[in-house]
Amino acid sequence: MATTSHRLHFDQELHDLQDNLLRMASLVDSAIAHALQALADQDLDLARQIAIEDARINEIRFKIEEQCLLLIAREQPVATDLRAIVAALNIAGEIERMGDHAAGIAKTVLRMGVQAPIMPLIDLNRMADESRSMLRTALDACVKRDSELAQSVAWRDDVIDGLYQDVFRQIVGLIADDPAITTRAMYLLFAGHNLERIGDRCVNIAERVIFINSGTMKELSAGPDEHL
Amino acid sequence: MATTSHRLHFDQELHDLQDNLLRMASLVDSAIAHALQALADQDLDLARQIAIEDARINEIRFKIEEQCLLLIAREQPVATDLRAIVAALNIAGEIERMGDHAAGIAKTVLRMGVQAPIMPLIDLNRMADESRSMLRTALDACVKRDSELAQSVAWRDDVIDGLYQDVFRQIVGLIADDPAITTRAMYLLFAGHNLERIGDRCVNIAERVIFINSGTMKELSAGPDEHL
Amino acid sequence: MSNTPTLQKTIMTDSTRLKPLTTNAGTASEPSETAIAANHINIFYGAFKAIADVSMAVEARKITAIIGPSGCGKSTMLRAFNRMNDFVPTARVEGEILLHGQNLYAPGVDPVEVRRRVGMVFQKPNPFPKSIYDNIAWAARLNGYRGDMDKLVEESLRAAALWDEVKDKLKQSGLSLSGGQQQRLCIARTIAIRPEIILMDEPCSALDPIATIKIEELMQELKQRYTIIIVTHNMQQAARVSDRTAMMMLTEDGKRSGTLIEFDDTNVIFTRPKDKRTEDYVSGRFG
Amino acid sequence: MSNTPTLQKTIMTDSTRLKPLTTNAGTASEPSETAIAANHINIFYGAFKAIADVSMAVEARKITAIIGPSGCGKSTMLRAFNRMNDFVPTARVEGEILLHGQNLYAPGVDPVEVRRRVGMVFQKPNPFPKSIYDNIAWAARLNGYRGDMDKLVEESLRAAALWDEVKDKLKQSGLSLSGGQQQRLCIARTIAIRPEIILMDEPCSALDPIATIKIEELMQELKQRYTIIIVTHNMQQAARVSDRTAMMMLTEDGKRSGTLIEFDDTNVIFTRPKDKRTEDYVSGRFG
Amino acid sequence: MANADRIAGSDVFRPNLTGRHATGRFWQTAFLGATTVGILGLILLMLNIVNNAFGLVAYADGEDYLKYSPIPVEQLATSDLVVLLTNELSTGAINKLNAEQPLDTRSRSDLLALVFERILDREVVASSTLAEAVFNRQAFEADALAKNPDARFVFKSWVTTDFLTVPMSSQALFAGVRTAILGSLMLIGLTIAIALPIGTGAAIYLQEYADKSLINRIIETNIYNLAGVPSIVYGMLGLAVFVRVLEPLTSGAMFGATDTNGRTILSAALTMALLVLPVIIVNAQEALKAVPDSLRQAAYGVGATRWQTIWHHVLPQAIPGVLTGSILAVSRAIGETAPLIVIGASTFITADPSGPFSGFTALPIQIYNWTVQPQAEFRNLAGAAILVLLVLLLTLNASAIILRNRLSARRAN
Amino acid sequence: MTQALSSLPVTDPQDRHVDWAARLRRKPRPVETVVQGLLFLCGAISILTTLGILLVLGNESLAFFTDPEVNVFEFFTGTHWQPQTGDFGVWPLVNATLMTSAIAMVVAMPLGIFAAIYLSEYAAPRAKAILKPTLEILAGIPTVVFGFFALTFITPLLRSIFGEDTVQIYNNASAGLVMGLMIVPLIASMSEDALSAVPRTLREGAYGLGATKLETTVQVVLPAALSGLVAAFIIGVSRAVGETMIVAIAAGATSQLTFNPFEAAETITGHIARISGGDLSYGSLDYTSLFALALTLFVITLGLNLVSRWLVNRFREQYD
Ligand SMILES: Nc1ncnc2c1ncn2[C@@H]1O[C@H](COP(=O)(O)OP(=O)(O)OP(=O)(O)O)[C@@H](O)[C@H]1O
Ligand SMILES: Nc1ncnc2c1ncn2[C@@H]1O[C@H](COP(=O)(O)OP(=O)(O)OP(=O)(O)O)[C@@H](O)[C@H]1O
Ligand SMILES: [Mg+2]
Ligand SMILES: [Mg+2]
Ligand SMILES: O=P([O-])([O-])[O-]
Repeated sequence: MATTSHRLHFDQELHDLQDNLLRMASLVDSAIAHALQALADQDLDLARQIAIEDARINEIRFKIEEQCLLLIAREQPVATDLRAIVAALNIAGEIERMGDHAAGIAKTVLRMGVQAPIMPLIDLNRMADESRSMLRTALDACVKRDSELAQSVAWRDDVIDGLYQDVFRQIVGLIADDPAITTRAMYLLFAGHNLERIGDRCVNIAERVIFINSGTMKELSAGPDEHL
Repeated sequence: MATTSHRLHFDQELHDLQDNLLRMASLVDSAIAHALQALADQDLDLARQIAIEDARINEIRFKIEEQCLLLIAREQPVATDLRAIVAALNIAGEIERMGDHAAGIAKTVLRMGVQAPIMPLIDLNRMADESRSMLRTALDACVKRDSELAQSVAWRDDVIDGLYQDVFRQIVGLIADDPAITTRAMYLLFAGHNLERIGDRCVNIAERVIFINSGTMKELSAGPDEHL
Repeated sequence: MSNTPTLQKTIMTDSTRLKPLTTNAGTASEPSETAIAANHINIFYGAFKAIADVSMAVEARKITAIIGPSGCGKSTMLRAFNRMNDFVPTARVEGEILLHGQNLYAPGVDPVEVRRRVGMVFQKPNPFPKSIYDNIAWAARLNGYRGDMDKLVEESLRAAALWDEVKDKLKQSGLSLSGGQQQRLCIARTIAIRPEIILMDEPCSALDPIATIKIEELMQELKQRYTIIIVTHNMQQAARVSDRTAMMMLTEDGKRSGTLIEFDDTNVIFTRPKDKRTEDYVSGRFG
Repeated sequence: MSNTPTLQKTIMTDSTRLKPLTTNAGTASEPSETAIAANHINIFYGAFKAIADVSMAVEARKITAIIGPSGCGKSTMLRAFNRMNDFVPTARVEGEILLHGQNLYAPGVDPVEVRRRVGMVFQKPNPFPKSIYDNIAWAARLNGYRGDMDKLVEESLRAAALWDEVKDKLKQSGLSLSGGQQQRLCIARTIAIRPEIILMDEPCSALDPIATIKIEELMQELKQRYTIIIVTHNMQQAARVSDRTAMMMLTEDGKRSGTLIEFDDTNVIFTRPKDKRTEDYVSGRFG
Repeated sequence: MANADRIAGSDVFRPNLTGRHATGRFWQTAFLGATTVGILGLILLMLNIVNNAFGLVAYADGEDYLKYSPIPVEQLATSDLVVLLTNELSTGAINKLNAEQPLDTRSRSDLLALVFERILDREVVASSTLAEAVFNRQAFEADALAKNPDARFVFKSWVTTDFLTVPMSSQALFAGVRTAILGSLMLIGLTIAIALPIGTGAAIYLQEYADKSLINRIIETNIYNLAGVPSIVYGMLGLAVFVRVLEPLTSGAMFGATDTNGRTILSAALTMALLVLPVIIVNAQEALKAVPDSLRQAAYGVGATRWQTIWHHVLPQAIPGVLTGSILAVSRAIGETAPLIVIGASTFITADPSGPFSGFTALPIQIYNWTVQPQAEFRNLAGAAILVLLVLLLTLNASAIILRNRLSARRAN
Repeated sequence: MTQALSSLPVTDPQDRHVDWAARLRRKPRPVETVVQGLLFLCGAISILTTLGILLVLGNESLAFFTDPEVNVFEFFTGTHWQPQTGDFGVWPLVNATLMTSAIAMVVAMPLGIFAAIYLSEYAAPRAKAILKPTLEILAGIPTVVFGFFALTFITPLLRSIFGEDTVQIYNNASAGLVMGLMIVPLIASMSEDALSAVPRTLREGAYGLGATKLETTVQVVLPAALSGLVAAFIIGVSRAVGETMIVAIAAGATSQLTFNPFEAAETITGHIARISGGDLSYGSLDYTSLFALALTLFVITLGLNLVSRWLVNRFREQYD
């Protein structure tokens, strides 16, 4: 898009669309952070807040979808423009589901209530940090249309997967130690699962970025359920 | 599309697109059936078969996406046509993820290996039957552009959710009884989770059908992670 | 590229307000001001009723597109807004066109004055065979403009996004310009007499795609100050440029008069029109 | 509706083969037959080189669109395929156009015969001021047609999707038809002399959208038997109808000759063109 | 076409291109032939005129010069010629000549001509065409000498400056076309002055104002038909209306002129104006029609009135067309003979026309008169006069074209 | 851009104090009214001309036909025109008129149309640029010049070919031939215009179907231009019928009913010119008889014009 374009108006709209994606991602980013915080602090208010926030994210997702629809209907995009819009449709969907995952963690918090955690959240926090960083990088790659950056996101998913494996093993161990905590342990596992899924979705976004640039879809990961 | 159209060629293509969606759904439908069968019979070959099948489904999904992209680029659809194509994009994504879920169950089978199930699969089978039926109904509603039929799909998701709750409780109970089976129990739980997600995705398809007809997205379910 | 906000930056900002699409017409909540309104208009050519009972309120500082199949009376309707139909001897207009509450077809209204307030840009660029400067100055002078003519010419040309291309050759004939430039000159000329409303009848149909896009961009600029009504055959163009779209069609009673069948935000017309005929038309299906 | 396959039915069928999009041009795997080929063509108007070194192999029974900005030599190139440029006294063609291995510009080749084999449909419908019947019969008779003329007329009109509309008024003047019908009559007339290749220079630019869509549908029918090359200004049209798209543009060496910059499947050109200029052009950006 | 047989269905066609191309060549020759015949006609016509305008003349004097002068009069000094004339001509004749131009201010050639004509009674014996003079000189000379043994021979160009500047004479050797030229010029000037504004006005009315009402349709049809009415009918109209009914006006009686009847330049100009009016209107209408409607719409669209639109845009655009059309129409009038004959332009007049109310003659009238004279020398005169007329015509046409180019050049920037 | 736009004043629609009714009210425009009146008068002059012609011709003809010496029936059927002896039968004059016109058209029509075809379809642009104006010069040459040409060139030529005994000094053949030559450029020019007006696309259409140049020209272009060609023909006839000077000079001054083109026979126009050229007293039978002849001429040419116009319109309807 570095050319002297004669469709300033359209370019402006593409730009707005991108901005909206970024805003949405930023909401999700903080939702993940908050979810982990709520989990750590058993902060039920914060958890409830996240659920409300998630409704807003969903709303934005449909707004973006509508924007994309309008852009297609009104501007007849082709080639890169069209791929960017279709990618935006997909990316908005992915981000929205990430929001759902954050909300899922928040719900876990609500279900567990004010009970001390059954284990330290170190790995989960690392997963969250990693996934948030991946999200930022993926969106950055999207804005910059940088395929290499996007590729790097995919590689980082392995870190999250590894952490999740650890969490899984830890939890199985904990249950074996004390079957009474099974339910709470499973909640924690689900939180981990949610974070793992967030990582997968970042990879999906990265795939879309490469798609915008190359015009072909290439799967960067072997699919989200590899470890389940 | 009952009018005497003057875009026969385009209509033909829309029709082909729909056919491809149906074919893809039919593959997923049998994948789910096979997955449950593999789970019941500990049939590792069948499970591997499903994984291979899943790769094909993914491929079809990207073919359909490409079809949609080409249709948008070449035919400049607006209004219902455009919504139908964007919906097809989404529906293809949803079906592909259903395929992943079926593959997820198959992987569970592979992980568990030839061990007798820790409990009868009655509820899981019922979930599978229900979700397959929902899938068919959702696609039927899509083909017929029948919003009421689509609505009915959403309602039926509650049945699956209820079944999943039961499965969850059963499994927590089993682990409490015998912590040694924790890992296998969790695999089963994940299978249930996968089936539950398939149901959610059928609701998403139903939402898209209503979107094609009405032009607005209305959420029929409160989100996939309600019960996690 | 460098000033594109990235996620890192965005996260810093508190505002998470959604950026609306700029093509978006004002939402229903925004109170809309009517610039000119047709009130139960019927137009006849001799005994033939070309327009049957069309009412539409055109919003100020918006671009309103009139679309519809050939012969449905788009041009006829458009020309009713500035009494251009007066030049067709057989034409007769019934009903009211209200500009500031004044009916343009009331007896005693001067059509010449009407045309000054409601300017028009035509299908084929039609600059006067005069210099670029005089093309603009003539009409202004005619209408008794007393101010600094050089300034007016420059401002009008700037407003029509033509100044930079012609500032060194204002004395050259308007006809020496390319088609797209000529059309912008015609727009500049219209702007120079300060109309409130600008009518455009297929202003790009004689232009190539490049020139077309330039005119479309220009229209987006102009709508900040002017109310624009554009007739176009090109549905994509209507979709691209307009805020509101009026869909006209022939009545099906055998009389083949043109009538308004749907008038709504362009977003709605092109994504979820209410009328089946609109849907068929915009998606290239008919019948 | 009733025969739409539903999931239930589909599941019964074994075939899970993906239905390809019918617009899809033949994939690379399918061996493609060349109908006519330009071989290092240069075309001059006097000293001005309008076309610089264009080579393209046009596939048989496909629709090939030539697109590009105004003045880039699309029409010139098209007219080279049937030696229509012979009528421009200053025009000179270098290089070869091969039809079945025979260079159309070789000495001794009769341009009259070339034009019979490579038919042409023009921008403005140009039926002869004769009856509909004679419009078709004339050229056939001229070329020594020996068969049943009534049958030929009917077949040609049917092939041009016009028979039903005119079968009761074959004796009426071709000029009494509407623009779209006239254009289909011109196509029928061309088909009647059984060319192998049909050239079309912006065949819809004088038509309204309804007539345009009809012609486009007709082209889809025709390509089963004929090779079609169409020049169009309308990118959407090229996207809709063609299987292959040739993108032409002026060279940037200041000489402003037209040249071929990309020639590929239409699917590729409109979704992932290789050349940046093609990308800019098809997405309405230039520069 | 090497692989022609590969083409499906081509067997039902037998194009027979060789035969068709041969027919084509035959007819092309025929078309070219017709054009050539047309051009040839023009060339013959021109040659014929030139052939008549130059040639050998055999002349003889009625009186021997020795009666008046010892040496041939050609060798007399200018002053001697004046004396000779004063002596030999009657006082009345001398007074009349002096009134036209005093004898002593006249040129030598002028005086010589007077001497030849009035005193020596010089007459043409025989006259030849250019062709005869060149190819058949002996026979011609023999013929002439047989008629008059005193005949002297000279090769003469009938178009000379004298021919242009002297008035009419019944003697072929001394006849000129000054009065006719002046008559033609005045006639044409007056015709333009009358017909141009009216014609343009009518065209503007019909093209810009007239709706499709009955009266306007009648006017249109009427003009078209008038354009096809033979010129001689206009002559009859002029005769009955301008010469007879309006005699007090056209003779100038209303303005104090006394010496003429209704057969004046004014009558002729009015007649000619009516004659060319339909053509001017049709031409002007064409010129107005050629102004694109978009220009009018442009002006109306920025709030111009109808007359502002016409005056500022339509007319300036159309004026080159209007003017050239009009000048070409009027220049045709310069060659019109029949109406002038009918309204009775004088055939023999030596006095220059003095104004719109004077009687007059015109070039075509002269040509006609000389042509129908039986003597060969008058054919020569007619040929010479035709040359003059053609030059005049060419000048008018050329000026029209120059005018058009000037105006359209100005309009372009 | 936006900057410039906002600095440009616009009528402020918000201004509630503006009296819009007053602003839009019609203002008196006297110039417009006066100018329109004057222009209408100019147009009306043509009506006056026609009325004048009808009145003058009708009036004097009436005087002629009501004269006791004249018999209307004899006028239209008589085969002798001898005013001196009171014979007023118009046929000799009409016959000569028709004969000269027919000869003229036989010459002019093929030559004119062929030349037009050559110019419009075959001639290279440069040749056309020379040939067409040349032909138009021919059209601009005064008819008296053609008369001179007939008498001094064609007549001697005919006489040298067919013998001085066969061909009289004044004869219809010479007049007719030259008249034909005079009309060639008229027909060529009008036909060329008609042919050139046939859109280029029509020719391309024919060529595109494998037609040769001749086939395109004769079978496509000519029919399309037919209305123009017919109009040219009729205008040519009308011109020939009304032509005066050539016949006045070359056709002779004896009114006789003959079908021999080599004999002298006076035409209507020739007679009018000859008689009115002499001294004749207003109101005499000689004088009024001329108006009766002129009326006849007027009716004939008017009829031809109307037919040509009708034909043109009819064909235009068919082909437009
Ligand atoms: N001057 C006129 N006299 C008579 N009928 C007319 C005139 N102008 C237009 N019409 C008729 O009025 C109807 C509407 O014409 P109009 O030009 O307004 O249609 P349009 O929608 O602008 O068509 P297009 O898209 O072809 O420009 C048509 O049936 C047309 O034939
Ligand atoms: N007959 C001619 N004589 C001289 N130059 C010509 C002629 N026809 C075309 N050209 C020039 O050749 C170049 C290519 O013209 P051509 O008509 O082929 O372009 P095009 O791509 O078809 O343009 P458009 O889209 O406007 O039809 C242009 O620069 C044009 O000016
Ligand atoms: Mg219109
Ligand atoms: Mg072209
Ligand atoms: O939404 P999912 O995590 O089940 O893909």
